[in-house]
Amino acid sequence: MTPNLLETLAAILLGAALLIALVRFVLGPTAPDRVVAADTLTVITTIAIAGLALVLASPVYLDVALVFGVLAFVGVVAIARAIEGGRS
Amino acid sequence: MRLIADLFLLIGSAFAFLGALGLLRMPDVYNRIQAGTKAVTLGALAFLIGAALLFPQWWAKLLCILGFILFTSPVSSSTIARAIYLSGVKPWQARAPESGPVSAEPTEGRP
Amino acid sequence: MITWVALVVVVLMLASAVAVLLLRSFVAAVAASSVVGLGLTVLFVLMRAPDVAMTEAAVGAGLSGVILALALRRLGLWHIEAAAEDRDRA
Amino acid sequence: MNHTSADPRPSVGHYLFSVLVLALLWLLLAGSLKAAELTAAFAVGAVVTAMTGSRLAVLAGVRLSPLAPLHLLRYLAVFLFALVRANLDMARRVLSPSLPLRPAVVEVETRLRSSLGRMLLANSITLTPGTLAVDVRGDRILVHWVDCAPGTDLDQATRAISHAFERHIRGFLK
Repeated sequence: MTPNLLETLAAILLGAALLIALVRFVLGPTAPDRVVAADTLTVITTIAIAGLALVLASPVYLDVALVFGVLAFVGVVAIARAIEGGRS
Repeated sequence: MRLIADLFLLIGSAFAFLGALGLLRMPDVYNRIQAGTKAVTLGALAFLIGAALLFPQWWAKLLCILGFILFTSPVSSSTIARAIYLSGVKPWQARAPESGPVSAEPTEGRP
Repeated sequence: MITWVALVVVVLMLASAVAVLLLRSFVAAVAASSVVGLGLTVLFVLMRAPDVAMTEAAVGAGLSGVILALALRRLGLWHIEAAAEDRDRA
Repeated sequence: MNHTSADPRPSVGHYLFSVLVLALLWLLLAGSLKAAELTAAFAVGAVVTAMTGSRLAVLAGVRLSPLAPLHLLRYLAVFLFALVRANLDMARRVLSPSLPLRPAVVEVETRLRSSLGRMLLANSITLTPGTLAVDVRGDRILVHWVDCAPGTDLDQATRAISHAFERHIRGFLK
């Protein structure tokens, strides 16, 4: 599938969203800021993988997006629970 | 048909962009969680609806991804917020003293 | 277009990989390593290897974060107060 | 996570409900309706339900009545409307140069008894305009509210934040 103008614009916006969340991740002053930025990056990346499945026109990549969403959620929750359990 | 699908895709990525922008501009952790979670979740909703309009034979798997994102994204952000709150990070207050409500703020849970 | 997407993803991975090395707070370092796995997944999707991408999504984004989090919690290295010196550096 | 709400024992209907939901999930992932897929779906649903067994107490909050799907649909409509409104509100706040924020942490009271219902209510609060559920303590939910008027008390906050959702959630969860 060749992308037209609107789809290219959507892809550019998604890439810009990734980069802006990355900026917050790099300069976020405290550790919780970085965890929140990583969480947002997870969801944006799930959307981006679904978009890549559209570009490559193959439903196999949707499975990747599904597995990614499930397990990244587990990772973020593990980090959050560990912050909570590890407080002194 | 393709035009409508493209509009949904564009709205979805625009909301994802706004969520990232909110993540960058908000002053403290709680507001960042709010901006990020809400906007990115609606962005995922619109983007996946657009994808389902573009490739109608994929609707089942797209519905799975959508349901999963709608279900887990608030859970993970609430968990992070709870961990941060329990470890004693106080919410940011506005500069002006008359707009800082202190009556409803609970203090007994802080370590 | 694929090239540009790959460029964005490579920037993402490089920045977070450097962040893993430079960050003092372990919480942030674990989050950064999970972001590296996230970028690697997109990179594998771009190389049209869905099976490798799925494995990387399972291991890199999910399980390595869980294992690192549990290990640091067991070792007692997990203090949110480490964020304070992080704030001074930034 | 929340030990104060004691979930009762699930009934046979809840086990059947669990099997049905798991089979539906399997069919959605498989994407076909052949006889083999149907058999596999219900077999896997039954096996997983049997394996989780006693932990299914979470599901005991589901109300198994014929009107429940109707309430679920109405809840979904209210929820989607609130989600869109929340995002327009958040976009206005993010894009305005002066960042109009009055954040505060307030408490909200809920009358939902089951932990599943409280979780769904907290999820809805997180995704609606300007609010973020922080913690659940007994029947109080701690909420971080972006635009809190000074001197808001418990009843006002409950009415403003959670009343609409709770009315609909009570239709299909206890």
